[in-house]
Amino acid sequence: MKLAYFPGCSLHSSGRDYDKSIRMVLGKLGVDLVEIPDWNCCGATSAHVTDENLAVLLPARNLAIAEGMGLDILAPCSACHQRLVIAEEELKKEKFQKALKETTGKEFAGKIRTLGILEVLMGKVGPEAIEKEIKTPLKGFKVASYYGCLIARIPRVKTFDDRENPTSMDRLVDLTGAEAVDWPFKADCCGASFGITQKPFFHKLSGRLLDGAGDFGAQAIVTVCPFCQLNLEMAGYKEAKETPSRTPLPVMSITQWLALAMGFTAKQAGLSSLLVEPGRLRETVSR
Amino acid sequence: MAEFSPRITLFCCESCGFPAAERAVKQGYSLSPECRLIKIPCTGKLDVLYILKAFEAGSDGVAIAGCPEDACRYETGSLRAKNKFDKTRAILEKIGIEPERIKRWQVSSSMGEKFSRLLSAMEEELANLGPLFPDRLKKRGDN
Amino acid sequence: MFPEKAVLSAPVDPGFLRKVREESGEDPSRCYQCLRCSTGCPLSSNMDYTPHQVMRLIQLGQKDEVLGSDAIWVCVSCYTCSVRCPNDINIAHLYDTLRQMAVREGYEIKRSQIPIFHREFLGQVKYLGRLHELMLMGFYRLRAGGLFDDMDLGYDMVRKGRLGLLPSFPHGGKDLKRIYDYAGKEAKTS
Amino acid sequence: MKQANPSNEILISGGGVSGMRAALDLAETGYKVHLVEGSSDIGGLAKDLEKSCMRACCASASGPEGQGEEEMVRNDCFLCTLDPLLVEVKTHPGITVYNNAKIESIEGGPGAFKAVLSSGKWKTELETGAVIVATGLEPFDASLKSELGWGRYPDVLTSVEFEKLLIDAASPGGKLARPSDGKIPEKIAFLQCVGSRDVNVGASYCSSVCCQYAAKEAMTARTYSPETSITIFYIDVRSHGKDWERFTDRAKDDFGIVFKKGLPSRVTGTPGNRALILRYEDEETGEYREEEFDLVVLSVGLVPGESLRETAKILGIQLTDHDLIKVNPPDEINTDRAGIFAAGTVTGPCDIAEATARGSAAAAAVGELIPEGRLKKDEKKYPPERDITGQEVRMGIYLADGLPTALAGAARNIPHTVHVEEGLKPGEEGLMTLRRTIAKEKLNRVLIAGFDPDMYNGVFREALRETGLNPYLLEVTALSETGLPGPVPEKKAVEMLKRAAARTAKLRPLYDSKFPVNKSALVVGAGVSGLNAALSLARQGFPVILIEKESEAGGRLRKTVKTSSGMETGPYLKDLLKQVKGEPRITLMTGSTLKEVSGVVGDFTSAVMTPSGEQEIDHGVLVIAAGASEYRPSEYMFGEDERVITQSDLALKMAAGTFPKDKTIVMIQCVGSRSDEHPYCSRTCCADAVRNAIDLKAQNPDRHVFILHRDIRTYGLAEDLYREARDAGVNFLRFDEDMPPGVEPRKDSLQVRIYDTQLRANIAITADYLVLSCGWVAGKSNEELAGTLDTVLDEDGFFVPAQEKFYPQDMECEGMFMCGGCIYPASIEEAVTQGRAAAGRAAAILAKEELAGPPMHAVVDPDLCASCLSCVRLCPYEAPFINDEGKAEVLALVCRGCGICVSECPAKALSLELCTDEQVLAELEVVSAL
Ligand SMILES: Cc1cc2nc3c(=O)[nH]c(=O)nc-3n(C[C@H](O)[C@H](O)[C@H](O)COP(=O)(O)OP(=O)(O)OC[C@H]3O[C@@H](n4cnc5c(N)ncnc54)[C@H](O)[C@@H]3O)c2cc1C
Ligand SMILES: Cc1cc2nc3c(=O)[nH]c(=O)nc-3n(C[C@H](O)[C@H](O)[C@H](O)COP(=O)(O)OP(=O)(O)OC[C@H]3O[C@@H](n4cnc5c(N)ncnc54)[C@H](O)[C@@H]3O)c2cc1C
Ligand code: SF4
Ligand code: SF4
Ligand code: SF4
Ligand code: SF4
Ligand code: SF4
Ligand code: SF4
Ligand code: SF4
Ligand code: SF4
Repeated sequence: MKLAYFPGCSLHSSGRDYDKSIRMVLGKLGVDLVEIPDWNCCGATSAHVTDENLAVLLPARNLAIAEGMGLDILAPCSACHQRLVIAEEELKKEKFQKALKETTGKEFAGKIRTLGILEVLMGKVGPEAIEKEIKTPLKGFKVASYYGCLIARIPRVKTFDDRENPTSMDRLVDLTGAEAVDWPFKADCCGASFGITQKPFFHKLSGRLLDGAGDFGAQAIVTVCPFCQLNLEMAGYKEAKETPSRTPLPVMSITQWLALAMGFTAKQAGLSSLLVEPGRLRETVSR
Repeated sequence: MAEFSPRITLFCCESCGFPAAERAVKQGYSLSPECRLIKIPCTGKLDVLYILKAFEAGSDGVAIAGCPEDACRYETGSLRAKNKFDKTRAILEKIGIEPERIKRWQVSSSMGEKFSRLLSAMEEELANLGPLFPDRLKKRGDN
Repeated sequence: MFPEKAVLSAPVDPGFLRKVREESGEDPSRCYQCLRCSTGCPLSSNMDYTPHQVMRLIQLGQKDEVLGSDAIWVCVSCYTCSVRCPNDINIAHLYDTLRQMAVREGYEIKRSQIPIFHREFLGQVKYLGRLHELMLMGFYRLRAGGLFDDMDLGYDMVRKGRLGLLPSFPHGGKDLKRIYDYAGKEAKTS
Repeated sequence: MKQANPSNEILISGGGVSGMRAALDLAETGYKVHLVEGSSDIGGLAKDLEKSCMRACCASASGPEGQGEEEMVRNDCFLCTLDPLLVEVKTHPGITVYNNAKIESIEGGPGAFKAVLSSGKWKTELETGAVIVATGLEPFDASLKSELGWGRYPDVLTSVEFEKLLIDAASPGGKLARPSDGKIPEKIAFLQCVGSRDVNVGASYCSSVCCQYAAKEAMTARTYSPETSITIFYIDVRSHGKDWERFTDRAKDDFGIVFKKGLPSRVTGTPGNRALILRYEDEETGEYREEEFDLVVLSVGLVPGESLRETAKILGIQLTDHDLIKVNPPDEINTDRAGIFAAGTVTGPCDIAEATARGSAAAAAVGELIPEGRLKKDEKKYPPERDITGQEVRMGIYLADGLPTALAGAARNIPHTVHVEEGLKPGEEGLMTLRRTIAKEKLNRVLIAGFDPDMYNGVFREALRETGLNPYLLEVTALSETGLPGPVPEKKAVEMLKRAAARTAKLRPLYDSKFPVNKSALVVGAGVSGLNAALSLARQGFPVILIEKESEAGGRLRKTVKTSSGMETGPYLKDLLKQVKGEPRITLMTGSTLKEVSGVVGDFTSAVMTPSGEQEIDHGVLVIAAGASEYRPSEYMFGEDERVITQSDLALKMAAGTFPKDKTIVMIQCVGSRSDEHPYCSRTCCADAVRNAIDLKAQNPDRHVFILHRDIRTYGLAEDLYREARDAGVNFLRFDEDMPPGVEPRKDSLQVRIYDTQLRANIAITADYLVLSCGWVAGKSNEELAGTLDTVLDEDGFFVPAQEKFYPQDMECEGMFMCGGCIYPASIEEAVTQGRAAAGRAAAILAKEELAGPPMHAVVDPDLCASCLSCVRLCPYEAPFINDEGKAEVLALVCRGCGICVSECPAKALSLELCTDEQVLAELEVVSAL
């Protein structure tokens, strides 16, 4: 299987380990990733809150390039994914088709789709193929899958997983031998877009998630979005700095978790660059 | 002695007296367990004998609850009941029972409130009069 | 007999409702006040007007109350309200429009940091085609103040290799400039 | 076109309440009915309900305080349980029920369809004259709203599942227990409108019943578990049916159920399912709170299922945008394919009463289509009657399911008792037990305790006949003094049992007297419902006399411009009157009123006052369609300021083109409704207001229209209108009952002030017109009519059905029916259906050749009669006469059973069956022993 890959800006910096683990895991599973040449930032939250046209045209350019490659897109970052999917919808309108052509000379006919990492793993690759690759089952761990608010919650678009109670990542976690805890905040907002500008709100939202996961017995959180991952880490990190008695939950990307289960080392999976060290887990896998 | 709760037998006609009692209960009035409702098609059916039997059965009072005279379902029934009522009162007086122990009410089916008011007043009056057969009262308590 | 609370007068010019409808493509007049948006909103208790109240105010044509509200800036765009609205009002998207209108029409913005951040972000994308997180944080701090807020965190991240020090080369070529020009032109005409 | 020789077999698909009602009415009328039910048993949604009644009296039954110190005997009123109906359908000789079956195909036309029925195991073909579709709607699939946690958390239930929980709680030794851990829930929350009024998922219409059933379930839950507190979260409280407003008020005031505006949009679980968290807005302060509940009930709506789409395809009938069966308003029965009719919720959600009405109306529609199809009924064969003369009393006592064993102990000690049976269930199973034991023990008196006699006498008497026992050797008792449901102290229950047994032992065999049926009808009131009732009866082949007190027919329709669904009423009425005039079987008498009615079902005689003097009319049935009137307000300066008008004034003005197009209008809802004086909802005024608002906006989209309301009650499909009005930009503002809007007249405007409960702010509106949505008040002549008919009215002056849910068109007195606004406010569509439904019910009587007279009448023992003539003189009805032998004799069909003659007979030669002196004295004897 071949997919056009849209890493998005954060997978090139704070989300590097996510990027690495995606390439490792998908490589093992026989998925070829071809990075979209000369891709540009999708504009994320900033575009859609301030300018309707930017919000469509910035991702549209990427869609058009990928369509030229004849490949569906994998966009692991939830923000990118959402913007690309919404752009797909908006590009059905003549106004935007014209604008895309006018500004970039490119066209988009809607022949390809944008996929998230869970859709690729559970929908395209499938659980059987993944199960075969599990080498080091992560038994005895309770993990909270955190989907974030953006992945499934795209209004008026039929999404891969249930909007309010997604389960694909939980099934993935179960495949790794760990136990996915059913917790209610799976798809709640972590406040990522306020991570920088509105700290109090950000801490309110992510604090609730961390507490919630803990209450339901999780020992770690796994995510699909680099923003979510970083934000939950930052929140836990800050909390631990302020209250040293608290041990924050480690937060990592689902593909890092999968990589561990598939037999990659902790170092290969990028555990060392996590802000919050996954103590016991590290010991388990580096045996 | 525990509070005396008078035993009352109520002869209620099907069209007015009985529905009025029903409505009283629906409106939240609670009937004392010592009240007995005997349903008859019309108070015109009432026999003097029934009333006397009711006293004999240990009632401290008897009430006849029928339709207002001008609205009797069977036209003259309520009026006939008045006849019997007067007759019985006369008999009671003769044998030395207080005539206050028998009442005749004219209530239409919607008069739940009036029904409960009349019954409460009667209970109070009978409580003041005291039991008709004091010696039977004890047996009742044991029951 | 009435509690003394703000008195709003009605009717006012219905032009506001029409404009909001046209620009956003959403129809707030559909709202029947079920409150699902507000009870699901993670930040409703921090808002001066909750989402259903904003719908009501738009219906009543209360432009100043809406565009001058803090609420539209407190919203984190989580789309919870949008997907739960039984009348299919994409509230989060409607809020995008409201924020754009508020900026355009010069309403006082109580949380000015937010538009500064977005301006910085989009500015970078315009010139570089992609975003450089460290640079964004730096520039944003400079404009919004509080430069050293997150510095120890930033240091840890750099140390752990989570933030690149050097920006990448520009991407997207001339396309991006044209996209921005187009958007700028469109914004002026609306 | 219709076949020359139409089939008298009728096919009904769907055995819910509407299908069952249609089946019974048709079978009674003489058709052969095939009832095809897709599931394993008939009854539909209603059979799974713990209770279905929503009257204020209900649940008064117990009430949360019901549990006293004393051991209480639960004494349920079974008035609203489906069982008698189920038994009637299953045992009716004219009805064949096919379970687990479906219609597979259909061809042909009215009068001669060919249908193929099939189940997994068999296939059969039959000819049918007409088809009725009554396949119902389905409860919304709650998993489609995953944020509410159904299927994820064990203590999130749908209302359908909660009914089951209530049934369990009601069973002996049962309690209200939540599924996760069996704990009695301390706090329960209901979430309304789940899968209704939602354009994204489920139905965009309002399901019409869920507000009310939620109140019902909540109240019932409180009776089983008084320590449980209950909150209902809603958008609008839609208590729009008869007595529903009072019912809801009782829920609030007497049962302490809390109603909160605004829906929590998700249910959040806690570790170990300890509790469920809901987040809501405090209406007063605007604060957002999180509260823990032990159980959450989702009030799921009624939505069309796959099966309805399939059925429509097979039958070749159209569906609407909502995927409901398409009808042509105001008609709710005729589909677009001739000979195929719809009944029940398939044309739009409704409660049991309306579904029943639609069932009867569908039966009438069949009767109109193929009146010649009726058969002479097959006489049911009974075993020869057992002669019990001279036998000793052998009494069997049967105790309803759920009564304590202590009662059985007492029963065994009652003299003459040879058999005691506990745990009698109301359905077929119970009847089998009854029949079996009567035969086995050779019982000759039967006492059944714990059932409502009015409801159950019929069913149980039938069972007696089937065993060869005279049906009048039966007594049914409800065990409480007033016969009302509710807890009864055990001691009292034992006493009631003994008293009833004393009466039972003295019962004697009785025989009905047969008489021919007068096959014509008298309809009172020529409004839309009366006109439709008359037309339907005439088309079914029965002569009708239609009397109208005004000089013109048409009723309120003459003052109405449009129905809320948008139909012009003028042309409709004109057409309707034309049809009536063209129908030779209908005699319309205007300027006429009903003065007196005498006689019994099948043989009434009425005195009608006509402009040319009093006239006597003989008829077999009577239909009352007397309508209602509009409330004339004294509020809001009505009558003082000409800018204050009513909703009907507005409609008339707009239709006449005299209403200015540029003015700002404020409408105020619930004027004269839902008040202390009129504590009911007038049902139609919300839809009317919304309709007018849409029309105002259509005239000029830029004008301002404000509707100030307490709840918007556009129930059912009228929700579409509400949405349309919002789309058109009509402003809806909600006020609290305690804080009504204020109006201040200015020279050039009206200043309206309202405290909007959503913004929690005052809003000052400058308006040009104030339009009042005036409610309904009962017709002035109801009081008089009720007197004439010897019937009672409800507290609000409307007529009362014999049984609210399953006999909504029947009056207490057999042979008398009613329809339309005289029962309760109804839309024109509902009034039309009810008119037809009354005709359907009435036809079931008119189609019969003869009826049996009432057994409760006086009889003379000629040996004792002294021929004193007292009885002849005193009987108000001239029933007794002196016969050829010189003895008194009573005309059974004339005697009304008042008993006056009996008590006056000096020779005690008279007695009144079923209330004999022996019985009364025996009962008093029991009391004497206490
Ligand atoms: C939780 C809940 C509580 C309620 N409480 C009340 C209440 O207290 N009072 C009240 O008045 N109303 C109440 N209702 C509403 C009430 O249930 C309905 O009004 C009523 O059942 C409608 O009857 P119906 O005959 O139209 O349809 P249904 O009762 O739905 O019957 C339809 C029948 O058709 C059968 N069927 C379906 N498809 C086919 C097919 N293709 N072929 C053959 N048969 C088929 C079904 O199996 C079913 O038996 C409640 C509803 C719910 C969901
Ligand atoms: C205030 C109000 C406003 C309404 N507005 C609308 C609207 O805008 N749109 C809409 O769709 N529906 C409206 N309706 C509803 C609609 O009018 C009713 O649903 C419908 O008219 C009811 O029909 P009916 O036959 O039961 O009664 P009516 O139409 O009232 O007819 C009853 C008839 O019986 C006659 N009558 C009464 N007593 C006797 C007697 N003792 N003897 C002989 N004749 C008698 C009366 O004169 C009258 O002709 C409104 C109703 C009311 C009360
Ligand atoms: S989000 Fe993804 S969206 Fe796109 S800017 Fe990057 S990181 Fe880019
Ligand atoms: S999108 Fe904004 S308004 Fe809507 S729920 Fe999220 S934060 Fe609240
Ligand atoms: S969810 Fe939609 S309909 Fe409900 S209050 Fe919010 S905006 Fe209005
Ligand atoms: S009182 Fe009777 S009719 Fe009412 S709910 Fe109870 S059982 Fe049903
Ligand atoms: S408003 Fe309508 S749909 Fe909603 S709960 Fe009430 S009756 Fe059901
Ligand atoms: S306006 Fe009429 S229909 Fe609406 S709630 Fe009030 S009384 Fe009911
Ligand atoms: S019972 Fe009444 S109606 Fe019958 S004959 Fe006697 S007095 Fe007449
Ligand atoms: S009152 Fe009695 S005794 Fe007199 S005629 Fe009638 S039946 Fe005979």
